[in-house]
Amino acid sequence: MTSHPLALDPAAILQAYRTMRTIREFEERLHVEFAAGDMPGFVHLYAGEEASAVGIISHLTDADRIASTHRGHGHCIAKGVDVMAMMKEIYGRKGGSCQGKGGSMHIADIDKGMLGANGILGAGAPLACGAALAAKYQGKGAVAINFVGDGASNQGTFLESLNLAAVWNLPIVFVVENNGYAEATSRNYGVAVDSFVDRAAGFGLPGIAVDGTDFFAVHEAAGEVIRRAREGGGPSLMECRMVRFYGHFEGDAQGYRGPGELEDIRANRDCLKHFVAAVTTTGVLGAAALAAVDAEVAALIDRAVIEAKAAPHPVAADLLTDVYVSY
Amino acid sequence: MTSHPLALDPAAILQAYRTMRTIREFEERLHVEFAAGDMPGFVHLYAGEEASAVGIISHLTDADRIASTHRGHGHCIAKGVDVMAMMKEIYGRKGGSCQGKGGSMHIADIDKGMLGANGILGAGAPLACGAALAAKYQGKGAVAINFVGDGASNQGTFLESLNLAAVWNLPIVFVVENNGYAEATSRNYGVAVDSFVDRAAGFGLPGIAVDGTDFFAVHEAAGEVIRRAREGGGPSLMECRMVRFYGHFEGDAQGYRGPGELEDIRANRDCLKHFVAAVTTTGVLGAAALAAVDAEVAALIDRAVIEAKAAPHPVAADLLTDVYVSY
Amino acid sequence: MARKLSIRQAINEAIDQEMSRDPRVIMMGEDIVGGHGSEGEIDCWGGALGVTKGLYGKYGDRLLDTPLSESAYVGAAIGAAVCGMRPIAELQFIDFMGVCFDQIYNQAAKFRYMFGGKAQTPVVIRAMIGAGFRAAAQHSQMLTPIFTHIPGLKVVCPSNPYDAKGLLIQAIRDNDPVIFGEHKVLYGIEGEVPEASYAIPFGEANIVRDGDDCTIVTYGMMVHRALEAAALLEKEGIDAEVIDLRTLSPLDMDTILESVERTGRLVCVDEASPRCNIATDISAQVVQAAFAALQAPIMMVTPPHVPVPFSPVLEDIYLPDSTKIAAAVRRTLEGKRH
Amino acid sequence: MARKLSIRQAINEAIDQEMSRDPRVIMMGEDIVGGHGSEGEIDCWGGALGVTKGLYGKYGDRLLDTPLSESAYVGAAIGAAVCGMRPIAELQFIDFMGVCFDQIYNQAAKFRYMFGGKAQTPVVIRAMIGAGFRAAAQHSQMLTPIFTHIPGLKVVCPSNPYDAKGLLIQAIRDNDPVIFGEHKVLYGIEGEVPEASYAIPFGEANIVRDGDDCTIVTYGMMVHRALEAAALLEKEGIDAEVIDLRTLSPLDMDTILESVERTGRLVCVDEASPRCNIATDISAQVVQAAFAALQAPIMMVTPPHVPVPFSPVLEDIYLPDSTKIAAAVRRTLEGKRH
Ligand SMILES: Cc1ncc(C[n+]2csc(CCOP(=O)(O)OP(=O)(O)O)c2C)c(N)n1
Ligand SMILES: Cc1ncc(C[n+]2csc(CCOP(=O)(O)OP(=O)(O)O)c2C)c(N)n1
Ligand SMILES: [Mg+2]
Ligand SMILES: [Mg+2]
Repeated sequence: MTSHPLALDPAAILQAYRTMRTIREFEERLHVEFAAGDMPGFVHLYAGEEASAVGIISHLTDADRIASTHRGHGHCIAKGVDVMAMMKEIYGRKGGSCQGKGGSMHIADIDKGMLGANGILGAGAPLACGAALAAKYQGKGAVAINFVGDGASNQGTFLESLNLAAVWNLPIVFVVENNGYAEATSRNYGVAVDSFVDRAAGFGLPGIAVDGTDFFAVHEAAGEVIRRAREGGGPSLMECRMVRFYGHFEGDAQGYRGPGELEDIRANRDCLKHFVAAVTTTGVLGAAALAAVDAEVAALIDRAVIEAKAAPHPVAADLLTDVYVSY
Repeated sequence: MTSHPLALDPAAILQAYRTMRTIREFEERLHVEFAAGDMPGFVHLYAGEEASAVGIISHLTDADRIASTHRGHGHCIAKGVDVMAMMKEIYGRKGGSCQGKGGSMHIADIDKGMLGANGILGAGAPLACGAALAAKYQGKGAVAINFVGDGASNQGTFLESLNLAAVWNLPIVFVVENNGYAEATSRNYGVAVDSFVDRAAGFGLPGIAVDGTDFFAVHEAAGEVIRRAREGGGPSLMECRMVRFYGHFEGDAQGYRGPGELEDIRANRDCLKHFVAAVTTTGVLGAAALAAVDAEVAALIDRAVIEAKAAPHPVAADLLTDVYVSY
Repeated sequence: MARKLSIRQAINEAIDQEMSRDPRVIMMGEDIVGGHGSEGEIDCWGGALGVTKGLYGKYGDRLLDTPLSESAYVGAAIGAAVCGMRPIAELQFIDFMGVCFDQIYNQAAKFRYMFGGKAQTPVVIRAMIGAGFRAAAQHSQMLTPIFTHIPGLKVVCPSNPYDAKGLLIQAIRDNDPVIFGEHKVLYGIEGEVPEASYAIPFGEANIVRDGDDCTIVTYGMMVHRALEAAALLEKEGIDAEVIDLRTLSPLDMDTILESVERTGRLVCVDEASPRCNIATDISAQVVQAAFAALQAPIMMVTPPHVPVPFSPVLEDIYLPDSTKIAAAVRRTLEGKRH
Repeated sequence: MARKLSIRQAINEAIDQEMSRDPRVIMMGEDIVGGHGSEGEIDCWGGALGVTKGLYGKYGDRLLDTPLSESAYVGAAIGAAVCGMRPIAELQFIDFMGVCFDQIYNQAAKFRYMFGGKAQTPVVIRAMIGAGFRAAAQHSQMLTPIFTHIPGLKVVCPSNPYDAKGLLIQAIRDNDPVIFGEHKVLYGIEGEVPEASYAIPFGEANIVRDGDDCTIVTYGMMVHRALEAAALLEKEGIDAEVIDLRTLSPLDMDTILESVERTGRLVCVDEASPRCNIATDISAQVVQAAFAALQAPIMMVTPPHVPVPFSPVLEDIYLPDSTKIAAAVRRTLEGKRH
């Protein structure tokens, strides 16, 4: 089922690694910085889920659009949003992706096709349908992706969107990022059906479930559903089964985890470890190449934090701008 | 599949006939009176769909609750709401089910377990979940039924409720009254899945589809899912495939109907005709008994219209009452 | 000229002209075409009250009938707007905003600000507003104050065919999200409407009657009731000025203040429920900005704090009418000689 | 006595006491327990900010964690209320009302009226309100004016632990639907709270500071800012009266009017967005009812008409503070000698 790493060209594999590593480093650093205390607001980390964002978004260009979630950093980075600007945004500074007005939960970059992280569960689904609809009229074969959590997949907005996409035959893929939890509640409690593929079927959508800790599996499955969407074959749903490494938000004591659960997922369900194992075993990439990327990424994130902390705050006049185009 | 008419006792069969005939007569009379011009507001007629309301609700007592739709007259009559009061309500008079404040779209009778027709599509589903939840705490084995149209089944509120009912294992039955149209649009356009049973499956609910023009089929299927709910076996979904005899609302020219469609459904898919054929062929009821009911019902509806038209209007002071219990 | 159109026709014409002018304009809603998937006639409805009828024949799939899923399709209109289209979404009755409000107020309204100025959301949400149709509590609301309350939205309510056409054209060309309220009782009223395309700028109130004794500010159907009241008052020698706001957000405070500075008296008429509504908004802004000019209490004429009743008798009492408006004007003139 | 509790604890205690008193009281919300379906600890959260922690141990399945489906579970609370239960539904952030508003304003709020007086809907919807938490545009709103606008709803916003307990107990016992807004920035503040159960009637504002020079009316977090402003003004010899509304619907106009009749001056402070908000509502009602008593313009202190910004620097400027409130009071006293 899983495509062999050799099926992808080494440059693409290295790029995927760089992106996944960037997300991981970004999130782990936020975890540390948040604990240090001077990072404002709610921060939801994507660490552990990198294979999903990168496996899927690596099929896209800037003309394709994505609508993301409250846990959006990974999607942003994979979609090419500037990491330096993201870090500034999370610190609420000028020069941030949203000039400090949005923060972690609202990072967007329309030019890159990133329609926004979203503080409202399920809200991205209709927006992504709209992006897919626009793509249809614009006629250039673009697609839209909506990422949604396992918990948020119970929102009416999301469910309505599945039907709408099917009725209008939209070029869209709904990606359920099933990390097993919605806040402190297990997916087993909140979702009454075994597989999101079954739910898709209830709306007339083809669905596929993949091991979301396996980049190559995600990449292959995504390639198929995205190609179908581009060719006018309509919407699909893809479930990525994965894990989150940190709490729901920073500060969460995670009492809902079973004994040894965190150690286990770190040890056995780390998508980056799996990736490294796959590419080194097959010899596609060597340890040195990966280490070089690691160092490069670590330096980048370091610089991002330093610059973000040094960046100026918005000023009073900024409070009143950007509400309307004209008023 | 269909239970034989002989499986029900003749008194129950006669009662079911009386209720179906009352609904039909009520609706046909409204059609005439509306055309005459002095009936205010929007009126959505249930004629043609009687087997669903009666086949299902005849399993219920006043302790069981239902949440209905904009097309609610049939559900009200089947649930035992006083027909005289309903008619007054539709004319906006004092003594109406809601003292003239609600009208056709908001008839309710909480004591009878009728939680209201509803002007908002899908809105009854969460309310019925609440009724089912209350029944669980109250521990007397009561159930809740939510009626929803084929079109309204695309509302997020309804879809969320399917999952909620499954997660909480509620004693509820969702009844999709599939009459083939949502306003002027075919169910084939608006719903991207072949059967509502498939949609139920996508939420982990057992589902069953029945010929909603066959009272006995509806009655049998409903008996099964309602029994299961009462016994703690949880929620289900039932699809009744049926037809509406009139337009979406009174005044609708029905240009969306195919040639000969109305004649065809009147001739071949009339649940009352089917009922009469079934009970007379098997000899359960004779033509005379049915005719007696017809006459009785016709007189009742006649009286209801006369009394409604003669009933007093609310007065200015009524405008300000019944907003709060206390304020 | 003197070509007369109803508001219904004026709206249809505005959409028609904009769709023909700009291929990015698309429209979606429930049965805005009608007949899809069945064996009957396509475009048999053109919306619940026939406003969009005929457009499908001209623009085909740029008019999209939707499943009954307001969150999904209103949200899709918003998403498409961010991606370069100029969608018009029809929410049949404004009362249905409750099933899709998040997409409007947390998404469309906030994108530009949350994203630091980088997004544009040129979407128009058309919806029927108002009472008087015997449509009862869930199909008769105004809800205009709710949308006006939200930063990032624009709110428009025409009172006549000329304004309906010009304001809708502006709404479609506007680069911000616009809530366009169409009073269902006014669809049939007729007035002169130029055939050529024209846009009426937002934030410019219209003085529909000049007067020096008292200012009446209102919008929508109440403009007509206010004019009736002014006609009653005229017989008593009272000369009321009537201002039709046309847009509630942005609000033309300049015109209101200028009038109140002159008349010294203000009556705010609002068909919306009384608490935190447009009448309180304008009254409070005027008292803050022009206290010295006021010679009398600012009176508000609104329905009582109750849902809209079904009974026609009660609904007629519920709605502000010319008698109540005239009485409020007289109250502002108490103790004053004419 | 002098037992001190935080607002968080006071709310927990109110729910606890009512659940123990009345078996019809149940509660539902997202992670109000936490840990269901997993292998960890049950009741590990007790709500996103820990307000309900510990109740599951006492009341078990009367606390229901929900799927992330606000329409369904808030609606279920409403349906259960009509059927004889007294549910409390927790909507984590009031900002999420957009995905379930229909159930609140078209269903719960209107049942009694639409059904001719036969229904009772004793449901409480608790939700976090307000800014100052660096939670950005979609998690920092007040939206109190929107609920206040709707006939059939009651709207409650405590500013201190004593009121939080007494008002929540009243809300649970009340037979009408109540929106109970908990300011997230206030959860930690402490105050004296009697252990015994008590209910504070709705519609009774609290004069938290007496004064004769100017009346400041507000609610929620702004009560604290108004008191700070009053302290600043005191040093200048200005004696401001501060009224904490406690409930926005019903509204205690008597207390406000009585105060304004005495002071002749009014400042309305509202953390909600400025258009059609509580400040405009009160200002407009006062000018209509007590124009003769007013010696100065009624001033409003509110945030600007913009979404809540994320940047802490901007958010602090966004919120009304004691400086702005004091300036507004001074403005009402311009030309007056102390
Ligand atoms: C409409 C709405 N309801 C509730 C919340 C609060 N909330 C934020 S994240 C979250 C859990 C989401 O779980 P899931 O969708 O599985 O995503 P994950 O956090 O696991 O990535 C909740 C309940 C919200 N933001 N929006
Ligand atoms: C939320 C909402 N959206 C739209 C409407 C307008 N509306 C009323 S009935 C109807 C069609 C309903 O179709 P269906 O659910 O199949 O029920 P039927 O009329 O066929 O019984 C529509 C669109 C509404 N009342 N509520
Ligand atoms: Mg999750
Ligand atoms: Mg139907």
